[in-house]
Amino acid sequence: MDALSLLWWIPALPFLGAAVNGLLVRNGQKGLVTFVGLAAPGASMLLGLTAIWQYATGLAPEPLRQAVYSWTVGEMSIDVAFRLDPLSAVMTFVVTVVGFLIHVYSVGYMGREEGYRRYFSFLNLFMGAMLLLVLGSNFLVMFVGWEGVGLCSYLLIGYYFDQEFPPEAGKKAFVVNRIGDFAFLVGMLALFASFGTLEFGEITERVLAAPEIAKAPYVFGLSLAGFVTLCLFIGAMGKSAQIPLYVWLPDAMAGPTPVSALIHAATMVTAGVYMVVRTNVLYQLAPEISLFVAGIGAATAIFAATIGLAQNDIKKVLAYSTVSQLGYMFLAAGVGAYVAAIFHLATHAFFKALLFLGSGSVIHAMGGEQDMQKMGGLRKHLPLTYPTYLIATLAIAGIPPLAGFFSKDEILAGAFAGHHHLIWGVGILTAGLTACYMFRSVYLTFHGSFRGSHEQEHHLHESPKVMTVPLVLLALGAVTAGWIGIPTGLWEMAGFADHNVLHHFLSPVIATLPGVDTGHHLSHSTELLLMLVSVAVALGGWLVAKRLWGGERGLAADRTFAERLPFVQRLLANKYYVDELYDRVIVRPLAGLARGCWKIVDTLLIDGALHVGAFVTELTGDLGRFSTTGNIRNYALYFFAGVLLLFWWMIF
Amino acid sequence: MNPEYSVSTAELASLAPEIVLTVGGSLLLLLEAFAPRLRRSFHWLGLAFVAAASWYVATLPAGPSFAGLIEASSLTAAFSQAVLLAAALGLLVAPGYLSRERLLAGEYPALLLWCAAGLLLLVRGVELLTLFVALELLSLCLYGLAGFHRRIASSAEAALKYFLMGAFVSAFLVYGIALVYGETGSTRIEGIAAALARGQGSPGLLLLGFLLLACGFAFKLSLVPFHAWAPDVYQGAPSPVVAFLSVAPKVASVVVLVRLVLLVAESPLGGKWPDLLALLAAASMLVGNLFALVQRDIKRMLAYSGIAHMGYVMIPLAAPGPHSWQPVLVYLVAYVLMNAGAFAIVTMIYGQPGEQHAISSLAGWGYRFPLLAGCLTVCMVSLAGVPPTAGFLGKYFVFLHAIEHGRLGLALIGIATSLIGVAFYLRVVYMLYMKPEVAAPEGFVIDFGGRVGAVIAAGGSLLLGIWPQRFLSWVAASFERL
Amino acid sequence: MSVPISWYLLLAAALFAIGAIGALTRRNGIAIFLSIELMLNAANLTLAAYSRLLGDRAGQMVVFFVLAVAAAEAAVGLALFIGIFRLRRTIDVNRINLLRW
Amino acid sequence: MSTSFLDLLLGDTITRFVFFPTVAGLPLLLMRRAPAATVKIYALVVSLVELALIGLFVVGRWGSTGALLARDAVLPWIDLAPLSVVYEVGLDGISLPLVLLTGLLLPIVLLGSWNGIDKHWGGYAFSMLLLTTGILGALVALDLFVFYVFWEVMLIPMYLIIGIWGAERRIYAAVKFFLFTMAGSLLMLIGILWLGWTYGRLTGVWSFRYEDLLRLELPIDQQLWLFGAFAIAFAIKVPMFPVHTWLPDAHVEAPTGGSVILAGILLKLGTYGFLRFALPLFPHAADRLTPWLLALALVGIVYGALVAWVQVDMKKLVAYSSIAHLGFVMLGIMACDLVAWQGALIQMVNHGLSTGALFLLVGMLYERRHTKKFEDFGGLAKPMPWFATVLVFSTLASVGLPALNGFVGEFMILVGTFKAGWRWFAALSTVGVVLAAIYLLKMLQQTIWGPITREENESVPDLGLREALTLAPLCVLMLWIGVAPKPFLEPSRPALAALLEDYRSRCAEPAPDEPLLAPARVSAGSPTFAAGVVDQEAGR
Repeated sequence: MDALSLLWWIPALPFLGAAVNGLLVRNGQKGLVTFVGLAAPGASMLLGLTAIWQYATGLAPEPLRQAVYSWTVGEMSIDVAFRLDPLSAVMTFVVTVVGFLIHVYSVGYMGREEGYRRYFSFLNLFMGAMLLLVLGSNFLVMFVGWEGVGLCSYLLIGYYFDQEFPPEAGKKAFVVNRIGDFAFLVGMLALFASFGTLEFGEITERVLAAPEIAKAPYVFGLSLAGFVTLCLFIGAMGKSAQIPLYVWLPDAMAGPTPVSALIHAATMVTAGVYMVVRTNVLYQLAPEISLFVAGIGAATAIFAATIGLAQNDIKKVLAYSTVSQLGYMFLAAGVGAYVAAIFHLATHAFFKALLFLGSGSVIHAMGGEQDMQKMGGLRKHLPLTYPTYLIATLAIAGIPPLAGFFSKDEILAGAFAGHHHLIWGVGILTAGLTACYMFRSVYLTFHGSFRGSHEQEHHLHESPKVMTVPLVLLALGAVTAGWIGIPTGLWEMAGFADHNVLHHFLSPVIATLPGVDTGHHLSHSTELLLMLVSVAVALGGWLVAKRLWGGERGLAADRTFAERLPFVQRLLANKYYVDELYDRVIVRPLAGLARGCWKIVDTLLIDGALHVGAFVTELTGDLGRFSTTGNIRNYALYFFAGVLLLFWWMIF
Repeated sequence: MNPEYSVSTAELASLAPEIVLTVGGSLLLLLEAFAPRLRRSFHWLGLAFVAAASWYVATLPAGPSFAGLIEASSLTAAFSQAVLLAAALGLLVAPGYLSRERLLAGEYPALLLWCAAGLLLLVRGVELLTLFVALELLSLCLYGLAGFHRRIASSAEAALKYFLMGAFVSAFLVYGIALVYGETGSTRIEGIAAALARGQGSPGLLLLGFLLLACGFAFKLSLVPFHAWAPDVYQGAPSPVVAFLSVAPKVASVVVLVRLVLLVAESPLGGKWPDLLALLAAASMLVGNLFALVQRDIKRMLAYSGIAHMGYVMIPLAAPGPHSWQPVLVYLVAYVLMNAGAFAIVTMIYGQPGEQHAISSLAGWGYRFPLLAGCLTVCMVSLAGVPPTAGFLGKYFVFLHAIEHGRLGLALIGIATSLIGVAFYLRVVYMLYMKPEVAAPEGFVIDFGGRVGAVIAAGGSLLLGIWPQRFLSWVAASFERL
Repeated sequence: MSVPISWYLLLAAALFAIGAIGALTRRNGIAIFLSIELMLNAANLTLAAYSRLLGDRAGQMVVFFVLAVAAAEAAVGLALFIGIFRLRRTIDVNRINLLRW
Repeated sequence: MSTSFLDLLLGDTITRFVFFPTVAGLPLLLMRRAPAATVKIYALVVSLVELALIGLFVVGRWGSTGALLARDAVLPWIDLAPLSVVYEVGLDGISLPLVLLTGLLLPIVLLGSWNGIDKHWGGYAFSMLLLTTGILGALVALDLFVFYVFWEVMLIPMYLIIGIWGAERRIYAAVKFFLFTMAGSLLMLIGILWLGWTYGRLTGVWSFRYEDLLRLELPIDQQLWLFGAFAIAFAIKVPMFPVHTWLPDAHVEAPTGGSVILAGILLKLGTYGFLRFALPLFPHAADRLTPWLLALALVGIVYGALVAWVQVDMKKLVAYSSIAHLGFVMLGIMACDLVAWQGALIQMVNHGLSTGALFLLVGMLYERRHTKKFEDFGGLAKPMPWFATVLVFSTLASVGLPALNGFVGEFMILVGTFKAGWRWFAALSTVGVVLAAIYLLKMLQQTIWGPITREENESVPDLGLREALTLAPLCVLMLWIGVAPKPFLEPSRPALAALLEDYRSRCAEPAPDEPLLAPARVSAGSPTFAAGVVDQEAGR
């Protein structure tokens, strides 16, 4: 089978599934819904994997571009085209595999929901849009996917639409994303206006051929590259939940848990990272913006990690953890470690999806309860969920040889190598915090004794196979995914040939620009030292967590903390009051302005002026008409006076 | 006998339309006396006379007659036909009203026909005395018609006011004639023109004389500031009379006024005359529309609207020349149709003549009188000057003339005021269709003739707007000599 | 040596003015009408004077017509006065103002 | 051989589909006592025949590569030399999309008013048909006088539709609509007359023909005045800030069908007027005033969006959103770039589709609940899943979600504006994109999402078959244009390109000090109509 010529079917199949489920199938036909809902992404996954395999084994040109049809005409001729290159291959792999597993999991998790059909339709739609995003050959197709995933995110966060909060959260997600998208759009406009094309390949070629165009001053003292990358990064901030646009992601947890796993952990939120890496040639030409990216990434990483420490909702912890890890990825991209960013993206997809699905399993067992304060000691009730959750926690904490260790280590090494020591410091601190709050969640959830109601305890049960099998498969990924990117240094120290597969695979998409030095090399000893430091920090974080929350200690530490440092605790628990700040500083003044426009400008000024004008006209008429007194003598006088006045006027 | 004063058959024949009308009127009066049972057919007879007059007008050979006291040309024919159209409409809508008010009598058509004869004479007269006599002939008839509803005070009051004002103004007119005659030595337009060209006479007295003449006819046209009588008379006089009164005398008076203005403007006295007309036009448009805006009585509103429309008609005279005739004629024909149409419908659907003709009582009647309300709507839209109606065609030519001859300011005033106009014409439409009915109409009589009149007026207004070609080629033919 | 034409004209103008003022100031309808007749006659006087000056009969012709018309006007006018007096019991024009504004 | 109007009316012509609705609608006025169903079906059949007439006419000429698809024989209309006016209509790529949209919306509007209009259905349908004639006529007029007449013909039926079948404050809204529009169009009339006169002064023969008037080269001060007159008329129709306040009132008070036609097509005549008349006739003035108009467009985008956001009435929200959307169209038009123009043109259609659908949906809701206030809704997705689906779909199209139609237009407008050098306007107007999401999602939030707060909302019936049929074509087109806009963009391109080239070349030369007459262009017409004329006259 020549999967490469069928490239466009990879996103098309899920769309088809969504359409069939959405329009043709009826609510009651649950079996059919499940079949369609799984077959579409499943087929897409198989097709994707085959295509990647055929591509990687050299059956395809380098890189592969497939134009389906031309979208517009004339001066702005843009094709709907797909592109398979190492970067999109990695992304496609992650998206289809993780996506499919989560679909399978959903069959169990959502099985009793009334909106089962709707759910699968949206989920398939999401898969389609996400694949459009990663496989698109130009910014336009990417943007279609970009907004498409945003839409699905909106719809799925608001899945429980008959409650107050979820649709609100969905709206918030969409709007905040839109703020980013607007910058993305401006960036696209600047690119198109400068290069006349939106094709990734062409833009990269042009920039490589003549970097001075991109370096030429554009606006605000920024170069073209600087302006475009800044815009694109603002877009990424929205999608990937970076400061200051991260606020939607924690709220997004209002959606069903598999959705959180798929969209708000594994795939959609990483789109920003993908985009930055995709346009790395421009970022390399805009060092100041790259540094900004790294700074934002680092700040987000530690900021979210601190909030994660004080959250009691298990999904909220994971959400802030996601924000924090995404910050890590941007940190990597900002310091020029693009491969590391994608590496972390991939490993994160596995362990974070696993964490979410695990938490889903917990919530499922708890009958919808998400508050860790009411959990505890679940490990004996959830024999499969617990170990997989633990594996994922170890992975995210960066314990070797699990996936997170390698990817996180590569990021930190990249930061250190680029002499961004402060950023490295923040990164390492975040690593410790990550280990700490993640193990906190493990201890509070699975260890100690149960703190919920008897009724809940009675109902505790392990999830069905259809949910646990994906957990196991993902756990496998969380363990092994890191091995494709074992650092060159380790291979060499161990005396092997360099088997850093990912690096070699991805190197073609990382542009090498003359005069831009990306190859900061660390000595093997430094690299090893750094690894040890990060492992030590991770273990330290774990130990702290164990001391505070391990065993039967439960919530005692939290209470002590709240008593000793009430201010800090409240600050963290309330997420630094950022939502409130935004509300006061942006939303309300804007609403006030809008109301002012309506009531004052529209109603009072414009309509008022009109009404006054009409009134004055009418008043003139109304006063004037009394000149027609009804008395004939007055009329005669008017005539007489009129004649005299006109005569007077005529002779002078 | 001096052969100069003998009357030839050809000259008599040149008076054929007027003679037909006068004889017709007299005949009807006789029939009223001797065969009152035929009353119901009087108006149809009258129509026949109007038709005959119309035919005579159409076939009249061009040229002066009666030693140049009157003349016939395609131009006078065109305006005469407009007058006759108004007379026909006035006759068509009257019988329903008259029988409803138990006023049916031969005097009505008789007065109307005599009045029409006076109007035709006014259109054709080119000598001051002829004009004066014609004017008095038509005025006296109109006084009688305005007071035709003997039993109600408002009708009598309207007639009296009209009479007193008319008499007052005619004194000025005669004085003007005297001055012009005295300073130029002639009462014929041609003679006056020649004298003016020679520079004969005292400019001051001539100016005064012409001004008095112009004001006299401006009074007939109800131009501001000589307008004040119009609302009272329109409101008080019987509605079918107003349908005639509000249009026919205007057509004829405009002809005289145009003649006068052209006469003066082309003479050494010219100077400020165009500006005078511009002033009158602007004042009329403004006052007419502004005062109409606040009226609650539809007849009174239409009176003020008529004032405004005469302002529009005057726009081409602000840049006088032979080219002024054409827009004036187009506008007047449109005005005859839409204004007479509006009054015709008012005649029929307001059942109580003495009462106020409140616009608000039209509420919801659009569904009660679908045909008449539709016609009224068309007339209102046409009066408002919205295409595709005759009113728009008229405005088009008038504004075009203004722009062509550098009177842009006047055109802009015209536009601003027509916007005000839209507001009150639309009020009628929304009353008809958009308000719930508050009171059922009472005592109304809708007869065949009235319906025909309304349809002719409204249909004509629409036709002139949509397919004006035939009308315009007729107009064009009327001005071939100019 | 005859009276200069201007005297006639001035006399006529004065008569006209008196008539006009009378018409404007009287409240009785008939008085107003009488004043108007005065104005008409002032105009007639002007016509006659000019006619004499110009040695042209046309002016005097006009005078005859004006007189005739004035008579007709008087007839119609009086009829209207009677009509209104029947209905309103007054011919005070200040009070004949049912129709206004 | 001279052609008569009747020949045109009966032949395969533009005239036929322009006048067919009114002529075929006349019997409706006589069917006062006929059963309601008969009247409705008759009107619907007329509208479908009309759609077929337009469709057949266009399909037969689709392949022609030139700018002008067709033109009817020129007839004398107001024949009073030298003040002659001819009746001349033609169809080109610029008017084509809007003509098709009009034809499409007509049956939809009638079907959508099936039960919503509860009195004088025949009169309503006739008003709609008359309105259609006015719209189509204005879109195909190639003579400014003819254009003006059709432009005004639209007023009365719309006035009646708002005033008779509207809501409580309908008369205020109707009069406001009428006066606003009339104020602008009277100024335009003076401008048109002035142009015709100037042409007459230079040639001795008056003319209001578009192609003749395009040859006029006016001094800059005259251009500015005339452009002002035209621009005010069109800006009121669009409507642009600050002359927009009639629109919310008109929309809120108008019946559903009236709103759909108003938003769907009537407003587009303003933007169409800019593109077709104001810019090409007065290039230098337009060029000089471009920044100001762009600024007004931008203000409209942001202002409309902001005000829409705080509305408490669903219909008013959609109305204000129209101001914002039309702001985008104006931005594209004033950018004077081919991509932007294409975007603006397709955006006119898009807005007609998505906003039309939204108004229909609001109307359907109103028929069920007799309220349009947000506070009375909430949680309607539960009882009305299909309604919610279509509402979400149309809203998203309106928001400008990629792969739906709204995005195509907005994107092309932004690209064109940015490319043409108006970077700041393009960048700032994207704020409107963000705000669009805010207010439209607010609408969804308060209507279909959330718990049901009113008992009456528990059992609101979902869309019926008729309603689904009304909405389906709109939805299909929204998706189609979004996914594959090329076939919709292609027919307009040559016409727009020619117009733009002409505009640019005229702007490049300085304005003369005295009015001049440029030599007649190739094949005695503007380049817009030069290429590939399918000469109807030759065929006769």
